[in-house]
Amino acid sequence: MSRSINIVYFSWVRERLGVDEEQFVLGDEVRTIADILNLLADRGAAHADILSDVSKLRFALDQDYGTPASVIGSAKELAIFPPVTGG
Amino acid sequence: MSRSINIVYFSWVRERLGVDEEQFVLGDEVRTIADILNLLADRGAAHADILSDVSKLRFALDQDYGTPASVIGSAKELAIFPPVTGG
Amino acid sequence: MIKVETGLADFDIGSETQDVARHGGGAIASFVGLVRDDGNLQSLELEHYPAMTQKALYGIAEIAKADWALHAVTIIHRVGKLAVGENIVLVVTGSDHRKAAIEACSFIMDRLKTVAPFWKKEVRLDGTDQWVEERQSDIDASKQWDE
Amino acid sequence: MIKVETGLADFDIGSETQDVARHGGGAIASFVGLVRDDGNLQSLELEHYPAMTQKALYGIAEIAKADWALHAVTIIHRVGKLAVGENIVLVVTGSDHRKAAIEACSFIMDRLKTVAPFWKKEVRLDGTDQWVEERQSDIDASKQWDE
Repeated sequence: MSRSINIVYFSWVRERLGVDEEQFVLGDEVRTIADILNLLADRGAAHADILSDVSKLRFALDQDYGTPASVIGSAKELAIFPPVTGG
Repeated sequence: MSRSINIVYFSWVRERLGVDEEQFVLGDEVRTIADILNLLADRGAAHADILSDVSKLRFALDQDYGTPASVIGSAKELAIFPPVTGG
Repeated sequence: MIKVETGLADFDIGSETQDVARHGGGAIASFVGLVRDDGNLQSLELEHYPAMTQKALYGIAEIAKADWALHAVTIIHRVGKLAVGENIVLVVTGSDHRKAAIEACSFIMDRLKTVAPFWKKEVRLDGTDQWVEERQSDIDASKQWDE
Repeated sequence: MIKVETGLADFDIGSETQDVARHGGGAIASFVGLVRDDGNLQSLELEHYPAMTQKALYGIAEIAKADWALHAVTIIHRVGKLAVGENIVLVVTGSDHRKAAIEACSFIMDRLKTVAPFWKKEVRLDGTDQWVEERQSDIDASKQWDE
């Protein structure tokens, strides 16, 4: 049975991708955030460009910070955004 | 010509002396705050008792902190009070 | 008490401070961040990640409350379009001791800057706009509390 | 701007913070000290040395303003009889940077505690009263800024 995860984008990641959120079907080969990033890069030039440099990105799984090595597990939402600048 | 200085007291120094302020005539032999304290001690038992332990007292000459060794100079007001406890 | 709010609505520093004081302690510290006029800025657009914001701010407040024995913490962060001079963020901490209240307030702001999912876009008077980049000084300020 | 006030009148933290913010800078720190309920206290009587108070507080504010490049400083210290829960002291600092605003606020409070000529008498619920003694922690806190 295939699971899916909701991917949400913020700030310039959202603007440059031109999308707030998208669904991603988790195949058996997808274990970590890095695995998702690799597959997302196939969705187009903007995806490939933006997602290639993970040093400029931050990640959260179900609203907790993670890294590219973080295991998706049963997470329902992956957020991808630039370093935060509030306050 | 004799000069005089106004001495003002605060907090428990004021309460235990039973006086807010008093005049003190500065004779030629009076040069420092310590000189004044020595002569003030003659004004009664409360004066002698309270003014004997300068470690418990703070001093200001014309509203600037001084020490027993501070020279009176042309100061018009000497304040004697306990360590401050505002804020 | 821990109170965390996000939204476009402005806050009232006086009443928020009173609320915190009501929970005890004689020392109330607060910090307000405003949209600073740099001569070229028209407004800020504050975006956030609603599902995560509450969790992140609450988490910071809980750590501060435990580590500095606070009676109460309030964090309010505005989002949306904010003109020059408008309030952005308020942190209020209540403690028995002034050092604890002030340090905790400083800690919360430092952590908020590097952890809470807010992003600022600067809209300039000439019509251009630009996302604010993270600053090394903010990263360093946040790290100091780990030592 | 440097504003220093003493008197029985209470202060409004919101309007004082706004006043400071109006002088520029995106970072406003404040501290409020209140009469803390320790279960046995009825009120505090705050005495001061009026001729020296203004000079002492203004001096502290001037040092803080110069050392932390503040845009504005407000110090308000109440005197007279203050019941449990009432405000005693307010310090507000405005700067371009939050670290400067918060540190300066902390410095002003520490110095005020050891230098400004105020004295507190505690009036207990049982009718007794007692002058507050200076605390070593206040002396140490003030000294740290000399290093």
